[in-house]
Amino acid sequence: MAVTKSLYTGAEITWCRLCGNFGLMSAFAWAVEELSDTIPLEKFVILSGIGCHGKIVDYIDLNSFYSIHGRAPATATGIKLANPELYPVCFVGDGDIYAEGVSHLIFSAKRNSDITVIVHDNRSYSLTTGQFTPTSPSIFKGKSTPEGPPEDPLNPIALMLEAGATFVARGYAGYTDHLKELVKQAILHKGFSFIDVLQPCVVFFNTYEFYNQHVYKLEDVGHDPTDYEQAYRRAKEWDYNSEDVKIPIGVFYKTEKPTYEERV
Amino acid sequence: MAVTKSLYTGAEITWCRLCGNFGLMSAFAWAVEELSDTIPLEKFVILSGIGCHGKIVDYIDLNSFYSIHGRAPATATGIKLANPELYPVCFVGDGDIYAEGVSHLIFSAKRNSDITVIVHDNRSYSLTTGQFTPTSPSIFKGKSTPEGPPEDPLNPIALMLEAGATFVARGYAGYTDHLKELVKQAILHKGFSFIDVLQPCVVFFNTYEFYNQHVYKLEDVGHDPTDYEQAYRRAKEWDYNSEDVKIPIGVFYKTEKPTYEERV
Amino acid sequence: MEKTIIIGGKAGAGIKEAGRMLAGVLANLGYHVFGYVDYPSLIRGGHNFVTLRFSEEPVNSVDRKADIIVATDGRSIRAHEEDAKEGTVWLINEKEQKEGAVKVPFKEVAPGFFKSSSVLGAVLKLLGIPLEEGLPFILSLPQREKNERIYREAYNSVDSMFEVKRAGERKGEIVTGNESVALGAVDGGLDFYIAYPMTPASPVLHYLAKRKSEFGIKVVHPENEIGVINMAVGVAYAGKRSMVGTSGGGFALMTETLSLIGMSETPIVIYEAQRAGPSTGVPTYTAQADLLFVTFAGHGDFPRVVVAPGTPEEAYLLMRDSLNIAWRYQVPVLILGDKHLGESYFLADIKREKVVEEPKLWKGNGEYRRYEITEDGISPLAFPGQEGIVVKGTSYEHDERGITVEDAKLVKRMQDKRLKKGETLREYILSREDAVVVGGNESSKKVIVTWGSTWGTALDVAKELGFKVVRPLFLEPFPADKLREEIGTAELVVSLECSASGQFERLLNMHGIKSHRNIRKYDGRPFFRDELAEMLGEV
Amino acid sequence: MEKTIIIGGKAGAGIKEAGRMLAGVLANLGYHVFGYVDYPSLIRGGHNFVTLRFSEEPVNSVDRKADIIVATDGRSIRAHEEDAKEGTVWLINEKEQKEGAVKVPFKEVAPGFFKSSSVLGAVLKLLGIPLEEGLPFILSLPQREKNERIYREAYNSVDSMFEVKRAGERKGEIVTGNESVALGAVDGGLDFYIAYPMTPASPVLHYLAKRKSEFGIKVVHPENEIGVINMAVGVAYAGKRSMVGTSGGGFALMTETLSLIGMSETPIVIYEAQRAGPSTGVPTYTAQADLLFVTFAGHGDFPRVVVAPGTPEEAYLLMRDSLNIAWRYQVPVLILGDKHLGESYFLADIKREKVVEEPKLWKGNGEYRRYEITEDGISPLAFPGQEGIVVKGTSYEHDERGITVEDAKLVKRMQDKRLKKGETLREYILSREDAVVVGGNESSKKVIVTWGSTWGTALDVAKELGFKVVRPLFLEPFPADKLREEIGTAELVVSLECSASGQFERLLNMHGIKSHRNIRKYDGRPFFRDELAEMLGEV
Ligand SMILES: Cc1ncc(C[n+]2csc(CCOP(=O)(O)OP(=O)(O)O)c2C)c(N)n1
Ligand SMILES: Cc1ncc(C[n+]2csc(CCOP(=O)(O)OP(=O)(O)O)c2C)c(N)n1
Ligand code: SF4
Ligand code: SF4
Ligand SMILES: [Mg+2]
Ligand SMILES: [Mg+2]
Repeated sequence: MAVTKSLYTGAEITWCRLCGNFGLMSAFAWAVEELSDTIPLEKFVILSGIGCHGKIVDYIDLNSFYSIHGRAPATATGIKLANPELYPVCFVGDGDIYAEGVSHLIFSAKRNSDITVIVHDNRSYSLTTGQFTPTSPSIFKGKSTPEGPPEDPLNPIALMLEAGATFVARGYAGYTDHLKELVKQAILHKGFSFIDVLQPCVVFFNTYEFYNQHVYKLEDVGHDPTDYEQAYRRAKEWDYNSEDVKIPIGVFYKTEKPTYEERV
Repeated sequence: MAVTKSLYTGAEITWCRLCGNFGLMSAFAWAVEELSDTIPLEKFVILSGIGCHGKIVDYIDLNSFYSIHGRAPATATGIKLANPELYPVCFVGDGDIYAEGVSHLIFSAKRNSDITVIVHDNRSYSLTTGQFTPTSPSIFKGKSTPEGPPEDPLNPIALMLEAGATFVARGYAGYTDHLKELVKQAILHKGFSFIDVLQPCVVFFNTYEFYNQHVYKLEDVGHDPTDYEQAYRRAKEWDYNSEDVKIPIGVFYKTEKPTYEERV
Repeated sequence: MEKTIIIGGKAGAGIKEAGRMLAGVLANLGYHVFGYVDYPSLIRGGHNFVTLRFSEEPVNSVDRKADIIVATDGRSIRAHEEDAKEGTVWLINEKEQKEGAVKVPFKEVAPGFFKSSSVLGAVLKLLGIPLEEGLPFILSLPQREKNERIYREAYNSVDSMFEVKRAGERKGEIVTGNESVALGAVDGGLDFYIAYPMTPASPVLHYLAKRKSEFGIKVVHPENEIGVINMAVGVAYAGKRSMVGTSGGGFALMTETLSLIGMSETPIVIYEAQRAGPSTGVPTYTAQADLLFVTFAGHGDFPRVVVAPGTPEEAYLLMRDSLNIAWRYQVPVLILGDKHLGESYFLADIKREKVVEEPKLWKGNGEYRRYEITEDGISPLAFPGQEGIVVKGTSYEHDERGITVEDAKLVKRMQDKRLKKGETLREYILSREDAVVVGGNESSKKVIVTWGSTWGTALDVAKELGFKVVRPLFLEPFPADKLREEIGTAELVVSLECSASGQFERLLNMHGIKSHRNIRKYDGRPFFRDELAEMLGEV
Repeated sequence: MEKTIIIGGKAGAGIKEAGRMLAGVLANLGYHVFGYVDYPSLIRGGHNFVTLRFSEEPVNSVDRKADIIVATDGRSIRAHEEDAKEGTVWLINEKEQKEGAVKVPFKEVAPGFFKSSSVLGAVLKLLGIPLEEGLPFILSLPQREKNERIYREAYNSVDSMFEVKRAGERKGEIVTGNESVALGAVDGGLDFYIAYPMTPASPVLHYLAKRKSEFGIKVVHPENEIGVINMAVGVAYAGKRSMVGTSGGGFALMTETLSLIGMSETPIVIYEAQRAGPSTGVPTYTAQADLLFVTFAGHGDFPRVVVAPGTPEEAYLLMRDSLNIAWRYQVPVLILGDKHLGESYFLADIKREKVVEEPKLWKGNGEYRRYEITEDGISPLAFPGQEGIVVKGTSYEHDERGITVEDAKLVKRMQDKRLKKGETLREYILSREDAVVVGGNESSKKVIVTWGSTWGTALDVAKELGFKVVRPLFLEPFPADKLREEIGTAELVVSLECSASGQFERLLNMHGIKSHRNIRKYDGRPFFRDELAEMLGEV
């Protein structure tokens, strides 16, 4: 059990042992607990796509909408429009939101809808037993592409910067405390918040070791998240394919802009 | 009639008088004629989305597939996969491909599918009588948003650079000869080619005067289209909203990469 | 006095406006009037026309053949040659030639309104209607002075050939089906209208966007139809009333989410205005060929309502009801309209009244269960944000709390709950007085069975040909017994529809109702009165 | 000898592999065998199981109650308590406790194969099957030495309790419906398989992706289902055979393009493997509740074929035919399968043969017209790239060249052409010998009418209970007359389906066929033989 008792529904957790989703869920639950002074629990609404990641809404005892594949951000936008006091947080997959639902992701960012999107980026369609996704590297030999993907990965950080997201971060499910802080900032940020979470999938793409070796924190190098140019350069340091580079985690960019809910 | 007799189907042309689509069609027909030494006419397949722009396939007497709203690039990819000798050219709308079909656009770029996408970017859903699109500026008061769009425009040039397009250009329907050259280069380019064409819509967004005043040619300022950083900076010069800046047209970026058809 | 008038001209030349103003004048004079609007898919040029029929008796359709043809350009003359009959009066542009035609200086000042002013002036004079009757319309146009001058000039350039006198009190307002849908939604408590542009549903979007402050609603235009419907789901989950509008192709994109709506029991209203398909088809023309698609769309089994208004009054009332039904039963309600209902000009007397029914709300204490199993299958609603409770909606099969289940017994249990809710819903729909409506010669043994907007023409021919007309307002749940009752011991049952494959007939068959003949039209045009009379004459 | 064996354990522990290997051994011994595969939507842990039934007589279904239950973990013991009957033999993990159970050292070396080797060893010994019979399967596993050691160890740890002797010649191979679909496609001339992953259709994607070089095809996995189907359209327009595979939710996303396929007359095959809905539902379980959706999906009227195989042989043949039919008539062909057909283990004798029929090709000179109006409604095909001609496909209503039309007469003309083509297609389908298949006691007055994979269980109970079983292979065009003929003067007609709302029954009704009773299952599981026998006993 990766959440404290009060936040746990009691549903059987069916993630694989050591799955990165545990770390991600802990970080979120921890963030919610720490935020609960400012944001009452009933103001959270968590949403999810379909995939291993999606199961998180069954486990956490908060308002939730277990959406369909790729659509959570659209639903979250509707929720926020209908009741601006709520805090919608979408838990989505890399297949889910970089492939099937990429249009909703881009437009949520473009609109600066005041929602948070947390991507369980395991770089695999895992619940469907391991096909390549838009962030799978060339070395990923999935069931639909046994010789590796015939296309290069997307860089979701850069894509979100380009689409107009006002809070753009990358986290690592292996660093729960660091991720917790990102989640808190994302939720508190007024406007569209995006976190791509590097989430090892121990069955189809076990990346713990790789990330442990390659990840570094933007805070540690004095990155200024208010500087778009810097953010963009940092975003480009890793293209989700190379293996011989350092991977920055932390907040790439943060700015203020009127939200969609204010403008509609 | 904006095409020479041999390329004209004889279908009634139902664009408004002075519509930017005439210039765009002329440029394309002209390009095809100039290319016909290298590329026999029967090797062209033109595709389109739904909108005023889409009518072009009814007018030009080449192989064509009049697709549905937003899907032309996916169909073009299928055509190129099935017969790599063909040259699919998609004529799409800004509503069509930046809204409805943005996922196919991004993935065509990501894959470097060897097709050409030409966007009739009139920054309006015109055939449906004038609603705002992803490139409409704040001053555009459309029928669905009489007070102006509640969101800022996308920058498709920057988006396509980010998505991995290997040929990225902007043209202006008012400069037919310049556009013709871009179209030729795009078609000859091996890999995914993208041209955002500034296309004035005289009914819903008449931008001739604005573009005439603001447009400048990248060639004239010594832009190096092989330099991604430069391309990116030039792409960012105009955000599709500002009115007091110069708007570069020409080839922003061009590079070589294996195509999807080679890799699948 | 009964006359059919065609007004034709270029798109962008104000033809629709001219037709609507003329309908307004006739309505003010106490006439019944119906206007058919015909336009191709282009913005300027081409050929648009409006056909108006007016009479002292109710009119719900137009004839093909016109008494008066107003051709504001040369193309209109050619286009309507075959719509003329003996004695047809032609008003043509002064620059054109046609034997016996009256020439009018239709002003060429594009776009739009000036030409509509000259049309109105000329036609009113021709009909012998005083100049003052047209003035209020002209004066509400932009650039009123210029328009007034043009109006007067055209009025004075023509001689009167008819004497259209006042025909009593004004019977209603000129409205379109789309406007009625929009007003019905507002009066049913709509909070959010969410739509992506698509003919012929877009006018609802435009109408509501323009008046959103007045109506106190939000109007949202997202990136595509999938975004639309999923946003609407979010709004409803959070407790606000949402509705979407689209046509067949856009609806198709929503069908995955329709199934989610069924599973998550989210109250959503979908307005589907049919147009001529398949695919892009003939996008500005009409059809009734999405019937089976809409009735059975979405994977898996879940209850839904499909309702098809045939008049603007029904569009208003059923739309208003739809929001209440969606929320009472937590189901998707699909309003199936079409271009003919949506964009034609009707004379209607809509009595507006806000009717917003409170749904079954959770008033309990303790643990809230979103999918509580109850006797009628309807679980009490609560919304996120309420202290102390957790609201879990889901696309997966689930237990009462909304947590995923896969166990056979639990799966069946929740399926049974939804079946039960479907039964409760069915009982309600079938018990409605208006589940089936009838008209025409009600004691006749010859019965026309039809649906949706085809009602208008059916009604108009029924009387003269001695038919009874029967029409289900609800297509799902289907009021088969009521329909059978109304058909009774008919000797001739004719089903009538705008579908090449006879979709309505097949739906009737599914419910055990057989017609002896099926009349189908599928050229994008509605049935015209004279045309249908002929077709029925042959039966 | 007839036995039912359940093998249960954690996902990732090789349960499916164990079941399949055991089925293979039994098949090699000349037995008929059928395997039901049950797994929840998770990757590791939880509880999976396979139920195998084998017999000297044909078997097409399993019983709920098993003769042997192999529980490789504690959870499996609890999960299958209620599947035991008197005399059931339990094989359990040595670390667990259960009275009277045989203990086996099921090796815990995750993931997968080692455990399947120990299961196979223990079960073979229990059944009295020689160790050598299992070896070929074990030796084809990865890490063969380790697996062989484990296999032998398990074999030796158990005592034989049955004597399963050779039952004659081997009758066929163990295959799944999905594999049969894949092979049928290849032998029908498939060039491109395009799909986005979705249970239970994904195995076709994986199977073909792995063997694409061997089969000389391309396999493409695009960004989403809308990309999938539109890419497939491009491939077919360019003259290559394409097919897509998905389940209900993915199919929903394709419905806009389905209508485009109808309008543009593009030959496309869609494999839709149903699972338990609505919405995400119970994604790894089975259902037959997309029937009406698939049959009527897409806006507007256009011809299509819906075909539902019930066995792997049919899946192979009908899939192969589907590609030829799609190309002969230039229509969408929908193969409606389900998880039960797709993922169960069947013993099948599939005789592979490539059958790729040449479609009606344009052999003319001069101007090519893509939508030429012909007597049978089928326009000759040509593809882009051919010198001197222009091939124009379109989503709009069009003239013979493929250029947009809006004129009423021209619209009707092309609609009529497609209707005509639909008639030609209908004649062909209805004339097929196999449009309706029958089984069971063919002279009985008690008839079960069913479709798709439910056939298996129906067949297995029909004989013992004296029922005839009748099943349409084609759902659209629907072979109503043939079906009626086969039902004949039955005194009892029972329709049987996995749909909560009785979709098949409603389709029967639409075609004038009434059943006296409808048996429905909708808990995600197929009908089990003992269960169905009981249900039918009550009729
Ligand atoms: C429309 C649709 N298409 C396909 C699927 C099948 N599907 C379920 S989960 C999934 C993969 C999800 O991958 P990802 O989003 O990366 O989630 P993960 O399992 O890796 O957490 C897919 C394709 C679906 N549920 N709906
Ligand atoms: C799925 C779907 N949704 C909506 C429409 C309606 N539609 C037709 S054209 C169009 C607008 C096109 O705008 P754009 O692509 O910018 O083309 P333009 O008319 O400006 O050239 C829309 C929304 C459609 N045809 N299909
Ligand atoms: S398959 Fe991968 S992502 Fe899914 S639960 Fe297991 S480890 Fe986690
Ligand atoms: S409406 Fe605009 S885009 Fe369409 S034809 Fe007219 S000018 Fe061109
Ligand atoms: Mg993933
Ligand atoms: Mg546009």
